[in-house]
Amino acid sequence: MDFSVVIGGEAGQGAFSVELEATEMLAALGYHFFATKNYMSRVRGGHNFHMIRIADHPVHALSGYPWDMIMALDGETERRHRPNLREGGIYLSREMTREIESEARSAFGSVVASNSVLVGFLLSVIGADSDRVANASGEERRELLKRGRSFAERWNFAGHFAIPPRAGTGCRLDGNQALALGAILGGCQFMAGYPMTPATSIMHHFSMAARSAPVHFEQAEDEISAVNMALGASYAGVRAMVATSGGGFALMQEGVSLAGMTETPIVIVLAQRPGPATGLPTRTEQADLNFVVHAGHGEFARIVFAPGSINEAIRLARDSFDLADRFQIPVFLLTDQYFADSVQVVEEALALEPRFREPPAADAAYRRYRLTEDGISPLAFPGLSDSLVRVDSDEHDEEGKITEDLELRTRMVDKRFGRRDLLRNAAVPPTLFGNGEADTLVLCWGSNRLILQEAVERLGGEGIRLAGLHFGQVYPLTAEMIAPHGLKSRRLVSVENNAGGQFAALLKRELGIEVSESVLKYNGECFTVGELCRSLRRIVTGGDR
Amino acid sequence: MDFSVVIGGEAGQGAFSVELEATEMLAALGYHFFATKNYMSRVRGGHNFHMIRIADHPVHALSGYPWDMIMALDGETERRHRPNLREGGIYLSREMTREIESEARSAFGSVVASNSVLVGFLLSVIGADSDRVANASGEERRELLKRGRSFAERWNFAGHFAIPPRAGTGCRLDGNQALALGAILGGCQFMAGYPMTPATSIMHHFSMAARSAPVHFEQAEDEISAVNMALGASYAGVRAMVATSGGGFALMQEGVSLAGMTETPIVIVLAQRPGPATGLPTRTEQADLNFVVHAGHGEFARIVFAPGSINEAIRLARDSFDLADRFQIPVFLLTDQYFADSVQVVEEALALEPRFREPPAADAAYRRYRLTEDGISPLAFPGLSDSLVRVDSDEHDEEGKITEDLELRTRMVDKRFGRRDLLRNAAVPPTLFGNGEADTLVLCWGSNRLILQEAVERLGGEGIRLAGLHFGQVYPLTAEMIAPHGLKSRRLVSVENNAGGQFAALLKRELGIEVSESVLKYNGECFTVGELCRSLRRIVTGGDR
Amino acid sequence: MTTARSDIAWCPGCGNFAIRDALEKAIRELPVPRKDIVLTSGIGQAAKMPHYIDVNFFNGLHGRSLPLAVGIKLARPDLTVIAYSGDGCHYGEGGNHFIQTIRRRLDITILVSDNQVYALTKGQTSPTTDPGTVNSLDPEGNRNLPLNPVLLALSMGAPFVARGYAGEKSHLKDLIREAILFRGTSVVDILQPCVSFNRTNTYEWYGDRVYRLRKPRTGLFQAMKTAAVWGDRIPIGVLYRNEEAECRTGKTLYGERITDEDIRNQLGLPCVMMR
Amino acid sequence: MTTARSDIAWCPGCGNFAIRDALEKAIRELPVPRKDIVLTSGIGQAAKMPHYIDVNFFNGLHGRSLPLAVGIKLARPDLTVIAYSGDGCHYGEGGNHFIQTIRRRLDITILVSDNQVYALTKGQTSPTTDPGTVNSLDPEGNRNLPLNPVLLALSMGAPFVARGYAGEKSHLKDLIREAILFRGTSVVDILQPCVSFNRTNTYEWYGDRVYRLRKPRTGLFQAMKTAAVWGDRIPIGVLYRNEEAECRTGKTLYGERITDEDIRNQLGLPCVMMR
Ligand SMILES: Cc1ncc(C[n+]2csc(CCOP(=O)(O)OP(=O)(O)O)c2C)c(N)n1
Ligand SMILES: Cc1ncc(C[n+]2csc(CCOP(=O)(O)OP(=O)(O)O)c2C)c(N)n1
Ligand code: SF4
Ligand code: SF4
Ligand SMILES: [Mg+2]
Ligand SMILES: [Mg+2]
Repeated sequence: MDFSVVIGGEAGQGAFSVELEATEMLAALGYHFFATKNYMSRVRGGHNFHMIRIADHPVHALSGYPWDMIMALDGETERRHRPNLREGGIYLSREMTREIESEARSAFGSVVASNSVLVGFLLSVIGADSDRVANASGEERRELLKRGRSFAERWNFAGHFAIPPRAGTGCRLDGNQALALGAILGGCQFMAGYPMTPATSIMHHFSMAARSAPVHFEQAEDEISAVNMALGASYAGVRAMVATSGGGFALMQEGVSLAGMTETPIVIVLAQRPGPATGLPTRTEQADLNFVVHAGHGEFARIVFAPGSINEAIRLARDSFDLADRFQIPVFLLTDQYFADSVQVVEEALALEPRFREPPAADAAYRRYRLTEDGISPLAFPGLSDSLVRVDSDEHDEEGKITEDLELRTRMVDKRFGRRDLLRNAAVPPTLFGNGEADTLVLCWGSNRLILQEAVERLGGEGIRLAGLHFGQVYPLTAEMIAPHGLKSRRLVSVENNAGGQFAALLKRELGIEVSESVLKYNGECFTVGELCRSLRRIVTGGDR
Repeated sequence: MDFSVVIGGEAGQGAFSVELEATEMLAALGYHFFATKNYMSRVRGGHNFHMIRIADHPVHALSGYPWDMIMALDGETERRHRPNLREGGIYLSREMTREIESEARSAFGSVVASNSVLVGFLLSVIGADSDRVANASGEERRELLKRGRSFAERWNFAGHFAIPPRAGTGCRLDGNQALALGAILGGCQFMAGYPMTPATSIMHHFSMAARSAPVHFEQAEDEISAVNMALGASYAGVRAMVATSGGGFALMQEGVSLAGMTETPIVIVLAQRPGPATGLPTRTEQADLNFVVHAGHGEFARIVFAPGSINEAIRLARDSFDLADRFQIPVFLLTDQYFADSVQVVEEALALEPRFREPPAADAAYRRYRLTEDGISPLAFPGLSDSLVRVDSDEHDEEGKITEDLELRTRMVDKRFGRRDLLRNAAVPPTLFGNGEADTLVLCWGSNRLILQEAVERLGGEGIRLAGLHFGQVYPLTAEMIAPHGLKSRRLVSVENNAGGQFAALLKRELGIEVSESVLKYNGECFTVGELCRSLRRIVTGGDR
Repeated sequence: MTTARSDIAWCPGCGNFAIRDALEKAIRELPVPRKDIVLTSGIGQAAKMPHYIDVNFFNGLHGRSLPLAVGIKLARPDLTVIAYSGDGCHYGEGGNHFIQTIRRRLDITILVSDNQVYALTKGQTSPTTDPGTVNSLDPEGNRNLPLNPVLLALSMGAPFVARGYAGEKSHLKDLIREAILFRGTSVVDILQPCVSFNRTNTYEWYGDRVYRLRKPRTGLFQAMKTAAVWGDRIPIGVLYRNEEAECRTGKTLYGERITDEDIRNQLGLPCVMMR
Repeated sequence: MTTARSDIAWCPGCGNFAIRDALEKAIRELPVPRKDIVLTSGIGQAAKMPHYIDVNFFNGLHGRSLPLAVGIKLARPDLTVIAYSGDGCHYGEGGNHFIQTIRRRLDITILVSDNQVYALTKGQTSPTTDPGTVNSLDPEGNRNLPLNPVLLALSMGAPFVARGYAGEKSHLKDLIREAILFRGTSVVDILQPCVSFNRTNTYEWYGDRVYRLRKPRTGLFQAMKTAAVWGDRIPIGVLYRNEEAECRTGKTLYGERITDEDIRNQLGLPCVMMR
């Protein structure tokens, strides 16, 4: 049982509230669900739509057309979505939602109340138990939800798509919440940022934590300032991060290079949206992989993660701070609007112990850039001992003083750049799913993980043998990471949300692996499982061409 | 006959003036020569040294140790350079230059005069005809040069390394002069910039032109402003450029992306110096290739040139403006401190006709982003007709208005990014030199061209068969560019001034070509012919390991 | 082509509608054809303005409307150049350009929809937000001093500085026209109620406070004092107008040819060691 | 470790030597151990300063000394934070940080070697260069209005604003000490002769003009008037000192642990649509 609903309306009309409240209730009631949204870069008007998928089994992607139900809060919804309604699906027309609105207004004194009424309607359609609904909802909403149920009953939709609640009480999080949570678990105590879609809510969740936890969010005057503030905080001893999107990340490039030169640990979240320039600010894309892998002038080591699930996002975000510290490098978390805006339930248990960095010891003979065997010098922070901590963006000697000793220069490059070998050994392997023996292996990275996973499963059900491989770490790529999966002897297909097939090209450069086909999408929307199945089916059954 | 001299001294002491005056005289007298410098990031003190090579045949690189002559203006010169003096070479000790200084002071009332005396000395050592010297020099310096000759005679060095002047009256230019000249020839009329070594003198030469020519240089408050000013000027109808180095280029990233999105022609010079961050501001490196190829968020087309000779720099700089216009893309000129600071004589004739862009026609139905067959929309400029010119950093429709039509989005990406195919057809092929049949082909790009060329010749003289291939265009790389050179069937060695072997990696990604060895140097200095010969000899005679 | 109101991506009631009408009228009253006017803008609600006015435009990057304007004006002194954006764009991300553009003394008009909030990104603190204001990224309230745009412009030497208010449309139209016609850099900070995110500085709030200045202050320090007035009373109008200030004009570039002589001059320049 | 004069990469006669001595003495007189002092700087001749003083330092990017200082101060309120750089760094490339850092009301000291030139890059126009000055990138002379740093700082609300002069070493030392001890953002613009590139604003030139203010001006506008004095007479000393201005302090972060409860709170937050 698998049910997909779309709620369409103008910005500011309430569709988001419906989604938010519905997912809250669904989580409380123990439903498996997945929700995401598609919205314009404006505050009022236009046309946004919110999609919720509810099932009797874990779901983590959009299924694809047709819709089982459509709720229209504006006229555009009819035009845009109705053609995609399944036969026998429920269409809640603008007239019907108007009726609900006017009843909400007369009975509860506000149109806003109609949002909860719509949620009550939805819950009734999927056959949610009315007592459990009443128990799970707060006092204030109980009546409203009930009213929604009456509408469903009146219009004969109650229990029309009954779905049993089969999930435990999992954690409900969107991608940006997961990243902020992971950061806090990783001991991050300082974040600086400048609002930018789709990264802003990471800052929001971090600044909310600051109300009671020992963390601080500082809104910077621009992204240049943000990254330099974070580097200052990190230098001073506090784990630090920034989050931004393409244009803001462009402004951080010099700071990235500064992190590399000064070996100052930092975690940088790049939440991708379609570019170039301002592009489509509220849509999704995966076109900044090349940009982040090559960010900053000069040569230095880095790690780039691209989590594909809530759990992985929490884990990689958390670990990023340890890795940034251990290797004294910038660690990047590459995500996107689709991931940021998708609400998912985590089925597995989360490791929720916050980490804490033990204060390092240093004495008066301390040298920040001491040349050591493995190229990593001990970290220390100012004011905690008699040691002075000196850090320099110029080429420097072991003490952090400017040098123009060219022999030392070479050693310092080897120190900074040579630690790539250490990073290789610490690489996080990709995740395999589907039929491990299949001839065709489909590669993906970042937010496409769970879409592909379901597509591979669905095709498997049709008898199309496929395996999928998801890279949560996209840089560095090492031979060891792929060794178990025999990439050289399989037909490889890559799936990416960009026009250039950037990951496939990186794989070729780094590991000499060549994909034979790419499934690319770059209109600003994520893949759905259905559409990915169609593309992969065509590729696999279309033979070797 | 081949003579190399090094002049060492503290910053501000006059070594640069000696170089400048010497190369002026050498050019006037018809000598083949090459000069470059090695200096610290300070205004006074420290130790800088200037190297001039004079020969009876064209020379365009440093020969490498040993020196034939050393002129010491400070104590450090003795320590640093004397061990590399050839047996029988001339050592002009600090005591001797002091003597020259005090004579200059007493005879001409200024220490500064000693610079010319030193030049006179040098000219005498290479046996320059005294009458020709007197004719070539201005009135004011005649006496000083003569005095230098007397010193040489007194100390028995006159004619010690006699070299016949065999060059015609070639043009003497350093790399940055060539780029500024090329830009002006290309019809560039606007440059904005913020001082940054080693790009500043490009701005200087451009702003000097502004005194009489119809061009303007504007010093911006920062590099972000510089690139946006240039885009504004370009939008308004005037060919425009910026020049900067790594850190400044980092700040221009968002502007680069804006150029890509708005299809505004612009030429961007990136003069590399060793990074990351501030690095070694006055030294050389080629470590920003990856950075420039992937500059800017999002996906759009670009060209990257990396000239390797004065003539090529003039030509590619000039053509960049035509190409930027024709394809409505950013075109990059990737150069470095070594190239900027090297003074060379151009043996071939230069094409010195300035170009001029005919004003495009447009009518009231004009749409800036009209969808056309090849993806290129006609350019027009505001205020020249009734057409309005509308340009937008958001995804836009044909008129330049913000759109969130996702189907149109895909077409616009194809328009911007799809023109890569047109660029491929316009690619500038690499230059082959040496033994075209040799098994081993040595690849290089940018400023290493003439160093490698001489190394290949020198090794050829030893019976070591080698060919060299220089890429003046480093992106895009196309199969056609390399087709004539059979790269797949030869042993490939790459020579780069960086630690990562970035060009070799790009070649692998773009063309599936793999080099078997790389000669890398990243201490901040250029290669010398001698040292490159040693590395290549080792590789070639060391067999297949 | 005129823009239908329904195509405008602003909220109903937004102060920008009135500003747009004022700007549109001011442009109509100018002795300059539309084809010779260029609007530059950054990113934000305000920065969408050019899309709703029938002139040339370059809607660039967030914070970067001014360098675009400078480049356009220097390349084409014949064009009338207006840089339009919000408070976040002009005073936040673009703060450096705001102060440095004034120093360039070009004939550019800087217009700001100052709603004291980052509206397009949904309500965060801007450089002009009141202290203590709570929002999604400032749950404990804004701790920073707000910036006074008109005082800042005066201290940077701007020769024409004014404050307008979206609620006083025809006064605003006059201000904008006067600013555009002024020969030199002119700054108009326009108080713009944002009905979606600014619950403090509303039409009512301004209605109680705003008053018109009869004529520009004489003397810079007098103007500065008036510029600093903010609270129970908020003056609008031209705060300062310096007729003596010299304005810099670029030379004609477009259509001019580089000559062989220019090239010869260029070849004669000495190398320099100023990298 | 003390730095030998010969290791210092400045020109003989450079005003920075005197400033360094003044700063060194001021630091010696502070009731703060050196290990608790951090200097941040950008890039330029002035920005090399931290290398010649025995304290912690972060010598960062050109123009970015202030965000570093803000990050350090917020992360570690226990540290004494001083941002040191030149006029190009603080007022040019870093202009936005200069104005916005003042708005943050943190206890940071901003020191500027103001030589009215980009010295390290060999003599180009800086934001404080006199109009008409000719140099390698300005062969026709500087056309821009110079920026008045102290007036700018005042208009942004800085509670402590002073001007010092390298030629008045002990006066300068006192100014610097007072600025560091002041609780709040303090700005000291230090007139620094550059013997290599500034042929106008020399020791002699200053010697004829500089005079000491007896005590800070009372009142902001009085201070602004004094700040604007520049020409035949140039006042040095504390221009403004506002004891009432509140200073923002960050909370203790270093060594504090995030608790399980913090995580539980975090899990309870609703999603938001504010990307
Ligand atoms: C480099 C960059 N950083 C951040 C953003 C996101 N952004 C878009 S508009 C905006 C704020 C706009 O505020 P303001 O200029 O006051 O305009 P308003 O929407 O209030 O009219 C921000 C932060 C961006 N587009 N680019
Ligand atoms: C992003 C960037 N742009 C340009 C430079 C080059 N640069 C280094 S120092 C400097 C000017 C320094 O001027 P100022 O801050 O006044 O210091 P001074 O040398 O005069 O003491 C410039 C432009 C740089 N290092 N980084
Ligand atoms: S959010 Fe505010 S500024 Fe933006 S359109 Fe709505 S009312 Fe206007
Ligand atoms: S160039 Fe000027 S500022 Fe730099 S060290 Fe020399 S005198 Fe001082
Ligand atoms: Mg605003
Ligand atoms: Mg300076």
